[in-house]
Amino acid sequence: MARFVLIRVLQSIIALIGIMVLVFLLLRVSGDPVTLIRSPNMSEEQVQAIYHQMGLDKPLPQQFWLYLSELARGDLGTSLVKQRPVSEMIGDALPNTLKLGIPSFIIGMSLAFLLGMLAATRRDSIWDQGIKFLAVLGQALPGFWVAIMAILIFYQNLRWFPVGGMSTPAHYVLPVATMVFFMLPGMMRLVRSSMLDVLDTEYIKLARIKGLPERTVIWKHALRNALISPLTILGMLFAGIISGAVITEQIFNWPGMGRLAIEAVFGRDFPVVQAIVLIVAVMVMAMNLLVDIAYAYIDPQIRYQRS
Amino acid sequence: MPEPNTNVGAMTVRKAGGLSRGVRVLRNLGIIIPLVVITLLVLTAIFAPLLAPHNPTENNMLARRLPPAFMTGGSADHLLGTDKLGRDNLSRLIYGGRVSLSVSLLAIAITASIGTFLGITAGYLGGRIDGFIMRVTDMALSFPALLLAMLLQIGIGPGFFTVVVALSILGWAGYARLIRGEALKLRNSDFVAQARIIGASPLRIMFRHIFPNVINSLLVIMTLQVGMMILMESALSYLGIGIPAPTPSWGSMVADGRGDLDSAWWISLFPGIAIGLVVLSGNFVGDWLRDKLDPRLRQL
Amino acid sequence: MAEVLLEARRLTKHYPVTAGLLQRTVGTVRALDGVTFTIDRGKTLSLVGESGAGKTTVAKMVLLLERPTSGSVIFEGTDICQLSPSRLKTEYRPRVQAVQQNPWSSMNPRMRVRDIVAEPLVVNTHRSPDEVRATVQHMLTQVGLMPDHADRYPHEFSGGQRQRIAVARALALNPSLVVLDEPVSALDVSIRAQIMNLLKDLQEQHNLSYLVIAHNLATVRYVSHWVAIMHLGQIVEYGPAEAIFENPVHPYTQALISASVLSAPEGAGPETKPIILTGEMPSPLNPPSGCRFHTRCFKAIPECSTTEPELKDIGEGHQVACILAY
Amino acid sequence: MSKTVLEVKDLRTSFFTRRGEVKAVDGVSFYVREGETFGIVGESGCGKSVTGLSILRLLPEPAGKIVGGKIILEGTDLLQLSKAQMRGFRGRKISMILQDPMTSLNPVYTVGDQIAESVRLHQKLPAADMVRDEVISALRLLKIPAPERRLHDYPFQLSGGMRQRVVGAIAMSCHPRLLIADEPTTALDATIQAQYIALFKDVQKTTNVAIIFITHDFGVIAQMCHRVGVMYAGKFVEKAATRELFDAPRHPYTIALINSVPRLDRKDERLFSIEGQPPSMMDLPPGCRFAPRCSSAQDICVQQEPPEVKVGEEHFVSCWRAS
Repeated sequence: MARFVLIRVLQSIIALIGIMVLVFLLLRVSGDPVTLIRSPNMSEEQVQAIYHQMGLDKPLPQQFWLYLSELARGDLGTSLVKQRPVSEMIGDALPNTLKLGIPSFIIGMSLAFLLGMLAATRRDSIWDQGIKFLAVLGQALPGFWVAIMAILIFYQNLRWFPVGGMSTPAHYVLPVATMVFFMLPGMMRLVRSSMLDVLDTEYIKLARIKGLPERTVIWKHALRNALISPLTILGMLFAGIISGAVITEQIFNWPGMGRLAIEAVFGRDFPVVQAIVLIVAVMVMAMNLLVDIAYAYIDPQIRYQRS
Repeated sequence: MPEPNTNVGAMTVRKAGGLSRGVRVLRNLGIIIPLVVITLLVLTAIFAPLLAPHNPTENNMLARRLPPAFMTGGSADHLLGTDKLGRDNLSRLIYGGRVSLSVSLLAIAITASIGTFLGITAGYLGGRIDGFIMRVTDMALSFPALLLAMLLQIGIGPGFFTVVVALSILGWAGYARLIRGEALKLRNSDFVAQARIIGASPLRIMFRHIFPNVINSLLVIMTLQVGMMILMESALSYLGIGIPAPTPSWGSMVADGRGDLDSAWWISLFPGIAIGLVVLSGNFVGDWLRDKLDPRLRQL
Repeated sequence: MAEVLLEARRLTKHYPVTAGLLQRTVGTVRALDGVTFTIDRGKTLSLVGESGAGKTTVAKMVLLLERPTSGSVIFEGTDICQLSPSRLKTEYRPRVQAVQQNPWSSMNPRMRVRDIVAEPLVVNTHRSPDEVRATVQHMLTQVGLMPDHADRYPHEFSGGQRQRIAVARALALNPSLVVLDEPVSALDVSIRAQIMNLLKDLQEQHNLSYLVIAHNLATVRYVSHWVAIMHLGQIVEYGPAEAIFENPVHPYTQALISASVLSAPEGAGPETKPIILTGEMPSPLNPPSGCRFHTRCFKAIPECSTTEPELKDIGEGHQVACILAY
Repeated sequence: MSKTVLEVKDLRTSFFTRRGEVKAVDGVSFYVREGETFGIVGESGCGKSVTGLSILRLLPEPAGKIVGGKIILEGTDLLQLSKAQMRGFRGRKISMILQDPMTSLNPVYTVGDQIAESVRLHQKLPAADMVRDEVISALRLLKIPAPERRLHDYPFQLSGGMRQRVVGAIAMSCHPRLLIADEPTTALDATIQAQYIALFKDVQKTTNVAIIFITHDFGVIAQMCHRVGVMYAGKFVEKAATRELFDAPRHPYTIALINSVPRLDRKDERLFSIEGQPPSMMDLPPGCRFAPRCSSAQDICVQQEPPEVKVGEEHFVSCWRAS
């Protein structure tokens, strides 16, 4: 099993380098990047200074080597707009994103599983129809609009929850709700259909033949098998969550990585965007690795094949 | 071993879904409404210039933030009121629909063709090619498209084309993964083996046997993708990295209204409803198509 | 001696087993090891054995869906493995057709019966559409279906009717050899008899040779002239059907017959004590040493686990691969 | 004469689908005695498996319903029991073996867990190692080699034949009075099938359990069953002791079925084949259901359903020509 993890880590690193090259080229493909960075009120010297600071006057391969060696030293470059080391800015923003992301992920996943299983076990009941409608609606309405409407209703009219920043726990309610809204419909629908497939199998019929109470049939026998196919989508869902985080942080003015990225894009702060994309890529790799390991934990046949 | 047909009743039951008569009527109704909405969208997109009462980008400082006609202070000239620059909301909504639809359809065309081509090659040829394509597909599937859109925004600057590229650069992966699964199953199926036995060429097999049996899944995914792409485009436009101003897009309209939530909340309200309605209809048509053509695709 | 249509000489097929993410080969599945047999014109040879015996692999070799690791398949004197793809397509493929086991998956669900039966003609001959339509009509009536069935889709037919369509497709090019992979095992008892009778009638009318793959011995006895009993990739007993069933020599054949005599009602058969094998079926990944049956054989002696038995003739073409039989 | 364990009287089970009522089982009656195997034979779709599921009241919700008849197990009518009471019977008094060993066991739990689960549920044993002994004795009953090691194996590590034995061990682990086996040997190879049948005859001798054996294979019936019922389109057309059924079948369908099975002990010139298709269970023909395919059908056969007539010691036939 350890050997398998090692190979997967190696592969992730290769993929990471691939992404680095992609990002590196993407930002330089449009001819002279400085023209992008130049905001109107910049003097010629400032532009030259940035040009030099970015090392853009050197040939491409050398630039890439420079970029790689900096990365190796953990130096993510300095922000053009704020003249602060990028790693420092990310150091402030990342914890805030996690403070929003982790609770949302936990609430979202458990809710998705509970509702998905509820819908599957009470097929065609009002519960099932209701949950299906919620899922269909959820996958149709744009997340940012729902968040704005939530602000309109709960903040401006009802004054239940504050908006903007993350000072008090109450500030967490609407942003977390928005994040949960992003992940709930898709996952819920998948859990329901995966559960339905498992409930049709022969070994579930055999579990009932054994005389097991329906609770045990569902929570012990069906659930563990029904976890397998949603797991495959977890990687995709994680990508959706990160996109959702960017939007949520922008709407609720949440000082996390998402808002940092948006500001960097508008401010043409090119090293910051580059660093954020890399860090997200690492998070994505880690997530895929976790999903693979979880696979082996749930399905003994995969564990057996990999050892 | 004959086909194990243990409970004949149950099998017919499951296929028919065991729905009572009432639900079946609802289901038929359920497909007429979404189809009507979609056709309406397409028509307004095509005939936008004729339908829109005003020029969507013409500022009118005198009539700023007018409420919709049916509210107090609203004017019949601007049925849905005006935004903070006095531009007519209804006209922007109509032109916004055109932009969203064209971006989505273009992106779907690109992603569907790339995805299907890679899917069939990986599924039918198998081996190392399959391994490589699937590895890249898994990577593309798990990478947040929004971030890549940001990169593109800086890399090649804002614009209609940038949004299409942003939507397509990762969008093909969904098709590739699903079509590859289908092609793999078909390659090992008896009737493809039979075609090889009678000497049919690989090309004939691809077009006469593999492709016709893949079209169903393709149609279902494409219909469901309409909604997905519109949602994605509007999100990009909302964040200001999608369709550049002043061209109207539903996403950017919601963003414009964000600031005036307390006074002119309707500016953000209507585009959101439009997006929701269209995407909901797209998904309903997709689900209906899937039930009709290929029930196995349920988990989509 | 009837004229030999097809001869397989020492057919061998090994599949590499790959594992881990780097797809390294960690073993080989020895699906076929030196299988030799002949099929006479107008006669039926049946390959019998349990799952993992390699029956279907032989069919794949004969149909050239896969190339053998070694050994040759001689069809009317020429080794088809050496033929170039174009000669293969013109000289061999139209002469050898197949009927597969599962009637629900051996037809493209999106093609009408007319196109399904006509496909071999369309691909291999340049006949005019009218000629093709006439042949299709003739084929459908030959297998007991109505001409108006031609315009329907496969899902509108029962299992038995689909198998008739598959037979019509197989005979469209008037082949000399038809490979039938478990042709009736997916059908109900009463329908099986219909299809088996159809196959026998067509064999007599068109002087067809059949290579039948089956695991049910009773079905095999009814349709076969020659029988080969296969175990774990090798032929352990080979000979005329009557000799094999009246006087089975190899212990595995005796066990198979004893197990299948269950499918003959107790009242009729002689009151022989049934042979019940012990132990589990060995895996083709690492077959037992010497005679591959010795781990389950009720007559095994120490030498069985060391010497690899060869097929030896014990009279009128009846061959056995068991050291106790010589 | 040993004690009757199960008696089924005029059982009727239907599936209510969008296209109408499917009468899968339409008035079936039979009994099974202690230590006896009653075989139900018929082609696919004749309702033999639905009969098995009805006895256990495990019909697929909400479409499958038992609409009539009685199922009496040692004096208790199972149809009167509440859901909870019925659940108490499943696994303890009645258990069942399914057809496909590849899918009958839960892939993510070990063999030991899946057997112990039944033992813990139905036998209130104080100590854990007593549960372990019960599990190992169940594995030994089914002659599974090295039971201690097998405890920790997962289903995918076992061959088809071995898995079917584990399913048998689960079924027998709580000493049920009745075992329903739904085509347990269909997915097995000939020699493994022979092993399985010999094994179950042995299990029956040691535990005296009553068995209902459902199959389409006449050979398996001949070797395994003491009495047999031939089922066609939801009803029994003939019931008799196995030897009597093979020596002197009276119903045309039984005769046709036996003759259409190729014999291993002699070379048949021409196999008897029944024309036509089994009827759709949605719109059953009036009169005898086999009439459309019966070579000796008369007018009365098409008009009226034949009553069941006793034609010998425990030999019943539902056919106008026989009475």
